[in-house]
Parts: sequence; C-alpha cells; structure tokens
Amino acid sequence: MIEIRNLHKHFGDLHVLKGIDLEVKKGEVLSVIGSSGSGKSTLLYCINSLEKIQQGTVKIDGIDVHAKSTDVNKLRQKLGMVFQQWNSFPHLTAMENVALAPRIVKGKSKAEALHIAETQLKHVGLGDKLKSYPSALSGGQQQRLAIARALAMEPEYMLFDEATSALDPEKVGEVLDTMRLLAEEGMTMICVTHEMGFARDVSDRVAYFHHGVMEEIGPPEQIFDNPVSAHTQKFLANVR
Amino acid sequence: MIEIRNLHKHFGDLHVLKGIDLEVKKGEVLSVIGSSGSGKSTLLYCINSLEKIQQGTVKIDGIDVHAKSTDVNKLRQKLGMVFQQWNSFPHLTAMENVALAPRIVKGKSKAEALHIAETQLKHVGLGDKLKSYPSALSGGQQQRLAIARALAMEPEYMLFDEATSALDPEKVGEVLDTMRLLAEEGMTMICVTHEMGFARDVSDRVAYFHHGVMEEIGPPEQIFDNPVSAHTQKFLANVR
Amino acid sequence: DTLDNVVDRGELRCGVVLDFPPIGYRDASNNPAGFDVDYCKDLAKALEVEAKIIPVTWSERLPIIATGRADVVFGATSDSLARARTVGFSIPYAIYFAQGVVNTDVEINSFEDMRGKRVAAALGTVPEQEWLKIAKEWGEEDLYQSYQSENEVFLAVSQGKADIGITTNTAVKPITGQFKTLKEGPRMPWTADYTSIVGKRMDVTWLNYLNLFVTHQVRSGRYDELWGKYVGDNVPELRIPGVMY
Amino acid sequence: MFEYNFHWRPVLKSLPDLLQAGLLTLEVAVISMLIGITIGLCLALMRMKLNGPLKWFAVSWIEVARNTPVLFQLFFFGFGLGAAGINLPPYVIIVTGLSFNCAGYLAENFRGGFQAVPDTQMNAARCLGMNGWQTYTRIIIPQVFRIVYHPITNQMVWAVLMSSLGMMIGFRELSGETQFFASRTFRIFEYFAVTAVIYYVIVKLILGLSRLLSARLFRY
Amino acid sequence: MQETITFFSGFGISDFWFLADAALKTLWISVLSISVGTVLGVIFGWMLHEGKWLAALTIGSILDIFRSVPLIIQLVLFYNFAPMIGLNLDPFGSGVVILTIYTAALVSNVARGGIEAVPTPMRKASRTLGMSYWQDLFYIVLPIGGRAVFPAWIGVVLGVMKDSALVSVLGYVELLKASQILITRTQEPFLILALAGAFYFALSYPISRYAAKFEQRWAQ
Ligand SMILES: Nc1ncnc2c1ncn2[C@@H]1O[C@H](COP(=O)(O)OP(=O)(O)OP(=O)(O)O)[C@@H](O)[C@H]1O
Ligand SMILES: Nc1ncnc2c1ncn2[C@@H]1O[C@H](COP(=O)(O)OP(=O)(O)OP(=O)(O)O)[C@@H](O)[C@H]1O
Ligand SMILES: [Mg+2]
Ligand SMILES: [Mg+2]
Repeated sequence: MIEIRNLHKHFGDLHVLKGIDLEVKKGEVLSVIGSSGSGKSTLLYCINSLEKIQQGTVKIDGIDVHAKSTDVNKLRQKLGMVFQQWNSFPHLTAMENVALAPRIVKGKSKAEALHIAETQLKHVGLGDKLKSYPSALSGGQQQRLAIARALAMEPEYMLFDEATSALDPEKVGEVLDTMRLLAEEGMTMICVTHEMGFARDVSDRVAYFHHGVMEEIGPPEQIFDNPVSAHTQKFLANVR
Repeated sequence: MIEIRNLHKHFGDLHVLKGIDLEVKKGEVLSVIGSSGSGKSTLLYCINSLEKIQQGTVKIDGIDVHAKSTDVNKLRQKLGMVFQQWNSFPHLTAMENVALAPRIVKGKSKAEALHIAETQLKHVGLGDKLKSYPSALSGGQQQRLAIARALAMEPEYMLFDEATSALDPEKVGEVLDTMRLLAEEGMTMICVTHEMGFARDVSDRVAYFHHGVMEEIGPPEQIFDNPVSAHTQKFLANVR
Repeated sequence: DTLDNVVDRGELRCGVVLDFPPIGYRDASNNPAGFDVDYCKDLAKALEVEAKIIPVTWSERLPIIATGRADVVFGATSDSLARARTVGFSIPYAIYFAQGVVNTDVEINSFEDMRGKRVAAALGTVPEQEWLKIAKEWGEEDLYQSYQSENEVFLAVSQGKADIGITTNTAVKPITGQFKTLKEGPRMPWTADYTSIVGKRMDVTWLNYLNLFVTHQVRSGRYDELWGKYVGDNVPELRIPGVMY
Repeated sequence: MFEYNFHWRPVLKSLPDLLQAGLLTLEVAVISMLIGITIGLCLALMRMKLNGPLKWFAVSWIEVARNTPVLFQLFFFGFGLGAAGINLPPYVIIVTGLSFNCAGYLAENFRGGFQAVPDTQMNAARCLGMNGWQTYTRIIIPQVFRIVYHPITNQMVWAVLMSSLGMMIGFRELSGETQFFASRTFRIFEYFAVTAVIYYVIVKLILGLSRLLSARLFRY
Repeated sequence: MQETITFFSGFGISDFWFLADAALKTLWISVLSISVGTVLGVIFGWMLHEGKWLAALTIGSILDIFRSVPLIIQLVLFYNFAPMIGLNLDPFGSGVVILTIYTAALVSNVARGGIEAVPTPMRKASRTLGMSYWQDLFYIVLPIGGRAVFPAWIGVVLGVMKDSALVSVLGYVELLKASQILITRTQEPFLILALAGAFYFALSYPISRYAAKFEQRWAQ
C-alpha cells in the first residue's frame, strides 16, 4: 500500500505540492490527470524519492520512503517507473537493457537475468526485438521496452508518467494496450496520463490535480460525468 | 507560360521522369499529386534548373531553361520556389531574409529592399515578426516567411514542393490560406501537395504522377471523382 | 665566392653561440656580447661591411654553414676531421680545455671520481662525444644527460639534476662565480680543443681570408686584448707543439 | 642553387635505433593518455559536481593546461620545478607534462560528454534501484565514452605529436634520438625527413586501429 | 682585467619589457600565420568540398601530412630545406611559412565541415531566389557555416598561437625563447616561467572567453 500524508514539496520559492493526502491499495489502478505544471510528475518523483520532500510522509508498505534509515535503492526495486521521455539505455540491446538491473542490483546470474529479460520482452510484445539496439526501435517499442525493464525487477507498484505523450498518435495504442494488460494482471499502478479514454476504462479511481492540490478523487464515472470542482469541469471541457 | 516537352531525367541508372509533356498557362494553378518517389519534386527541380535534364525541353515564356546560353540566375528570378523543409536563413531576421535577394540579385538599394520585405511580410501575415530570427518562428510562420521571400523577387510563377507536409496539423491551415490568397491574386502556380482538399478547391487542373509518368491530368472534379487510371483510383482511395 | 658575396652584400652573416659565457653571451640589456661577438665585428670591420649576428645553438653551427644561412660561424668549433667532411675550417683562433663544473653537494675531485655520477653536457659538442666514448667504456651511458645549451647544463647541475657538467675552462670561472651551488671541477683527460672559424667547405679563398684574419688578430695584439678582457691573463699561445702550420 | 648533397647512408644505418625510439614515443604517449584520461575524468566530475576549492583547483588545471603551450609546461616541470629542488628525470618530465596537458583537454571533452547524456538516463537507472556507482559505471560512463571516443583518438594523436618536444628537454624519444644523431653527423635534413615519415606512419596506425576498434565497440 | 664585465645579472624591469616585447612577437607571428593560413585553409576546404575525391587525393593528403607530423619536425625540416632551394629565410620567415601551412591544414578540415554544415535545401533555396553560385557561397554558406564551425576555428587559433612557441627552436626570439634567454642570464626559472605563463594566458584566455560570448549570442 502507498500512503501519502500531508505531502509538501517546494522548488525554491515554488510551492509545487500543497499538502497531498492519498492512499493507493494493492491491486488498485489510479489515474492522475490535470493540466501542465500542476505537480503530477513531481508527485511520482516524491513517491520513489527521486525528489526530496519538505513536509509530510510517504510510506510504501509501511516503510517511510524519506526516512534517513531507509535504503532507497532497495525500496525502488518495489517501484517500477516509466517516464514520458523514452530513456532506454542506448548502448545496450533490448535484452541487455532489461537484464542489467536484475543482474547488478538483484545479483542474479547472467543466464537467469537474460531469461527474465526474454520473458518480459515477450510479455510486452517485443519477442522479435531481443537483440535490437534502442536506436532501431520505434518510440512505442522503446516505451514497451521501458515497461519490460521495470517489470524485470518484479516491482509491486508501477508508476507511469505520461508514458504515451511523446509518441506519434499511431503508436499510442500499443503502449496503452500493454498498460491495460498489466492492470488486468492485477498490478498496482499510478498512471499520470492525458489519455482520458484509458483513464476511464482502466482505472479504479481518478485524481484531478490543480496547482499542486488534489482537487478531486473518485471513480472514473464520478470524475468524468459529474465533476464537483469547477476547475475539473473546465479541464475536462478543454481536453475533450 | 511553362512548356515541358518529352522531359526525361535520370539519376544514374534510375529513370525518374519518363517523358513528361505539360503546359501551364499564365494565371493557372496546377496541383501535382502522386505517391512518394514518383518524381514530383524532381519535376520542379528540372523546371528551375536545379537539376540537369537528359532529354526534352523546358521553356519558360519561350526561353529554353536548359540551353547553355540561358542565364539561369536571371531566369530563376521569374520562378519563386518554396520547399518542404523550412529553409529560412537562420542568421538573418525575417526582414533581412526577404530583403537579401532583391538587394544582391536585383541590385536594389537597401531602403528599397527593406520596404519590399516589409510589404511582403505583411502580405503573408507576418507584419509583427519583422525583426524576429527564424529560430523564434513556428514552422508555419517559417513557411510563410519562405513564401514572402520568394514573392519579394516578383516572380511570375510560384513552385510549391509539399510546402505544408513538414508542419504540425494545426499550422497547415495558415500556410494553405496564404497559398490560396496568392491563387486568388492570379499568380501562376504549380503546387506539389498531399492536401487533397486544397488541390480540389484551388487548382484549375490536377496532375497525377506515377513512377515518373504523368498518368492523368484534368480539372479537379474529373481527377477526384472520375479518375480513369487504375493507379489514380488506388492512390486516391488510400489518401482518403 | 663568399668573400665577394659578403663585400657585395655589405653584410657579414655571422653565426655565434650565445650560450657560452664569456666567449658568447647576452649582456644585461639582452644584447649579444663576448669574445666571439667582438671577433665577428672585427672581421666585419676588416671587410668594411656590417656585422649581422645570428645566434645559433651548438648543434646548429655546422648546418647553418652547410645550408648557406651564414657566412662564418664563431662558436668554439673544434676542427675535427669528421666535421671537416661537412664544412671548412680556418687555422685555430682559440684553444680550450674541457673542464667540469660540479654541484657543491657532490664530491668530485679527479676525473676518476666521475664514475657513477650523473654527467651533463650540451648536445652536439666535442665534450659530449668524448665523454660518451668514456662512458661507454665504463658502461655508464645511462647516466649521461644532454641539454640544448651550455647554460641549461649549468642550470641542471646547480639544481642538482646532474652532478657534474662538462664545459670549457674559460667558462668555469664566471660560472662558479655566479652560482653559489657550483664549484670548479677536474680537467677532462682528452686533448686540448683547437677551435677554428667555420666557413663553407668548397670555398678555399674565403677560408684563406679567414686564416689571414686570425694571424692579423694575433699580430695586432687584438687577440691578447680581447682574451684578457673576457677570460683572464694567461693567454694561450696559438701553436701546436711539434707541428708546422 | 641546389648545392646541398644528400647523404642518406648514416640515416639508414641508424634506422633500427630510430624505430626503437619510435616505440619509446608510443610508450610515452600511451602512458600519458592513460593517466590523462583518468585525471581528466576526475577533473570533469570535480568541475561539474563540486564547489569550493576542489572545483577551483580543477578549473585552474584545465585553464592553465589549455591556455599555455605544451613546451612551456614541459619547461615548467623541468627547470621550473628544479628551482624548487624537485628534480625529475626527462622521462618523468615528459610523461608528467603530457599527462597534465591531456588531462586538461580531455576534461573538457568529458564534460561535454556528460552534458550530452540526458538527465533522464540517470533517473531511469535510479528508478531501477541502481546506486550512484552502478549508475555511473554501467549507464552514464559507457555512453560518455562513446561520445568522447573520437576526441580521445584525436588527443592520442596529439600526444604522439607533442611527445616530440622531448627533444627540447634532452629526452631521447624519436625526435630526441633523431636530433642526437643529427647533431653528430650534421645531416639534419635527412634525419628529420626520415623521422617525419615514421611519425606519419605511427599516426596513421593509431587512426586505423581506432577505426577498427570503434567498429567493434559501438554497434549501436 | 681592464674592466669588470658581468655575465649574469638579476631580473630587472627592462627584462619585463623584454618579455612583453617577445609576447608581442608571439602575437605578431601568430596573427600573420593565422590570418593567411585561414584564408588558404578556407580555399582548400572549399576545394575539398567541391573537388570530391580528386581533391581529397591531392591537396587532401598533402594537408594531412602537415597534421600528422609534429610541428617541431616540420619547422626543423623546412628551416634546413629552404636554403637548399635557394630560399634564404630567417627563423621568422621559416616560422611564418610553416605555421601558415599548418594553420591552413587544420582550417581546411574546419572549413569543409562548415560548408557541409549548411543543409543542401538551404543552398537550393538561395539558388531559386536567383543568387549565383558565388552569392550563395558568400551570403549564405559563409555566415551559416562559419557560425557552425566558429568554435572549432577558435580552437585552431588558440592552438596555433601556443604552437608558435615552437618557432623558438629555430632561434626566433618569441615569448618562450625570450624567457629561456632570461632564465639563462638571471638563473631564476620559477619567476620567469611564471611570468611567461601569465603572458600566454593573457593572450589566449580572453580570446576563448570572447569567443564563448559570441557563440552564446548566436545560439539564441
Ligand atoms: N527540478 C525542478 N526545479 C524547479 N522547478 C521544477 C522542477 N521540476 C518541476 N518544477 C516545477 O514544478 C511545477 C510542477 O511540475 P511537474 O513536472 O510536476 O508538473 P506536471 O503536472 O507533471 O506537468 P506536465 O503535465 O507538463 O508534465 C512546474 O511549475 C515546474 O516548473
Ligand atoms: N539527388 C538524387 N540522387 C539520386 N536519386 C534521387 C535524387 N533525388 C531524388 N532521387 C530519386 O528520384 C526518385 C524521385 O524522387 P522525388 O523526390 O522527385 O519524388 P517525390 O515524388 O517528390 O516524392 P516525395 O513525395 O517523397 O517527395 C526517388 O526514387 C528518389 O529516390
Ligand atoms: Mg509531468
Ligand atoms: Mg518530394
């Protein structure tokens, strides 16, 4: 379970997250929507400790992420993350991309790591690209590679930060399908997304962020069909 | 008038234009359509002598473009051209971009050239960008700048080579509008384009190219609604 | 020939080694000075032309003649037969002995004490070649260091990079006077160094003229005067015992 | 006009010695490059990641190395340090001088390389649970290395060319040896002409080797 | 002894001017070689671009030699070679000739890169406006390509300025040779080398700063 209590984050003078309270249960899929700059990415970065926080707590399965005593490298293995920018490692083949972390972080043998890599790449539909370098993959394939890479660490949670927004329209579908597959398999997920269709179909709950505040959260039907906040209404009117 | 007779063009072994016959009269707007690699760009390059030809003749107002005795630099002043890639000169402001050729090619005074530049930039709707460098302009604005730059030489013919195909969808309109404006003002134009709507609305005639052969030419209604050639039918079915 | 060329040109191009005080050096205002420089000016005066001093390093002395960039070289050049295959020599105009300068921290009193010591000399000089013969016999070639100029040799010895530097007897006194960390060292066992003015090998008339110049310098007392001015009192006699020149 | 008589015989006689000295030249260049790469990497990281005296130290090293002549740097490590009572043998002087110089130039290449690797690579690796060391050695540096591979090759060529300055400080690498022989036989032109050819061959060998290596190393 | 003569003397204020004067000579020989060398280099670069393989085979490979042989060897060779063909050049003249060719060799590569940095469509665009080949080259290729390779050219300039120190082997009294002379006379290597270093730094550092400023201005 991910528990966030009264989370505040500042970048210098900029108050980016203004007291977020949020719980994500095992198996739940949460979509986070909101306009640009509202703090959605920052929320994810605070969850896996890529950014320090100024106030509040973030707990993963009861462990305080930002406590000094916590081994973040260990904790991050529980949390897979996929970014907007495709950031596969360009100097490694698809298989090596996926196998690297299991080998050096989890200490698996080379053969075992490669086996995991192959399984995961097939899982996301890249079974025929095992030996390809990222430069030979399309944007959509690179994002699926990134998903496979995260899955290879056997995470319990997956964080997606607009995983499809840098893709050509025709590639968006293949990545969303992979994410949908994961959700069906019961993965706990937080998806920052601009794809309203995906948010409505796949998520258990949808959260709307506005200027660092979580203005509204609830089942997709409620958020999309009967939004309470005026900001949410305006935002949804614009994206449609 | 542009008169093309039995034009053949080879790149090494590649036979790119296989005997084109075409006439474009003063004031006419001709759209050229066809799949990638069919030789549309090459046709334009042969018209203004950016590429040599192997057989046939191209005459502009009776002057043979490819004759040795022809001063191509002089001839090209009659022929404005806009390319697919935005290639405004990055080291000059919008105004200087437009004023350069009138000054150094036509020998106009600096003040005169700048005056022409200002007029033409206003003409294409860039009156507020006179002092901007191309890096500060959007793709659509850069293409309009390219049009203004060509117009500043007071050409009698304009050649467009897919002027909109490298643009974001929302920028396409502004460039097409500028081209439409030119057509209404009576400019003689040859437009290689993928925008079928534009071709249908604006052109007097449409030519369909296939593998270096002009398979069909005629009024838009005929080409779009009753194409004769099977290739044309297939092509149109695909782009719709 | 060179003689006509020089007179014709009105300028004598004269190579001088300026790393060799007091025979050739730069004075406090960084102008060339010394015994060789004055000799060069005397020669120009005799020819009634201007003297143009070209500073050269030891290793450049012969090439500059062979390639015709200078008319003469005054540079304490020993008249070895090997060199005479490349350039021409006048009769000797000065005689030197090789002597060491020693770092004050080092104990070298006789030639034999040099065993196992780090020895330095200037590149392309007779001391270098003579010493390398001995060093080879002693198996001590590794201990030899060669420098671009005599002055770098002194600097190296005074800084302790080398234990002893081989130079010429004329230089020892001014050098040890200047450096507190240098002292006079032993004489080297090889023969006295008969040095000649260098000119183009094929140009016998020019070499003849140079010979005459040397004898005139001695006869007029100018030789004694300049040697006294720059080096000291015991002026060596320009004569080889038992040989008729 | 053409009065000079070429004598090639002595040069050919000492050719084995010259080739031997050519190996020494290569040795000096390779060692200097290895040291230079190591230090250059450290300097680049110090300049980018640190503040205070260590950053200041890295910046001054880089600027002095890049803004003064190599020969000057060699003199400094020779007679300059000698004045302070530190006497280095010529071999050490040349290796120190070239390493100092290469480190300064390579540091800037590395800095450019690091800047060319997107930050997102860092985040991606950290998200997989890699620690700082693993991220640098497995993800960042391999990518930087590819970016700076070409500049490193060029620097290697420079190191070979610069090592010729050994002759100015009495070191008998290829140029020093050549000068030594030339000074004994007075056949300066002949000797240096042959040496120029040897240098040319060495440089071409390095470039060829580097091309072969890069084809094997970088398949992406 | 009739008069006392001092062969050695301490470092005086006049020596500072001696150094400063030598720094000017360094500047002078560099400015001369760099400006002529750049013009030649640009012409060669243009020929390499236009002449394709034929030019690459001829001037390309000749210029390549000057990049693959140590400058010091080039200087010694040319200084000894020139008189053989009846060219009577002093050290300054020989230095200028070699530095010029050396600069041209480096600049030719830079210049070709600059020409190739201008996208073909851009050049076609200027031709369709009726510009002649030369107008296109002068008004479009020169400014656009020139900016693209300006940093590389500055690199060459700084390199050649520092490499001009090597002309000291021929006996030309530029900055480094002057400091050697003073070291010989005053026996104060540390002080004088520090001064010479400062002079070099003062020549080179402002240029690289100034160039960086230009780049920034063009970047936006
Ligand atoms: N490293 C940083 N330093 C300073 N400000 C930052 C930093 N990262 C983000 N910000 C600022 O914090 C605010 C929230 O940024 P964040 O990236 O979380 O927004 P977002 O909701 O993800 O927007 P988008 O949809 O554009 O990705 C923005 O105003 C942004 O400029
Ligand atoms: N400079 C060249 N050298 C060799 N082949 C060329 C050259 N330019 C074009 N071609 C070839 O000529 C053929 C026609 O090219 P052209 O650019 O005229 O096609 P097009 O109809 O404009 O296609 P597109 O819609 O992709 O722009 C293609 O097969 C192309 O590969
Ligand atoms: Mg974001
Ligand atoms: Mg085309």
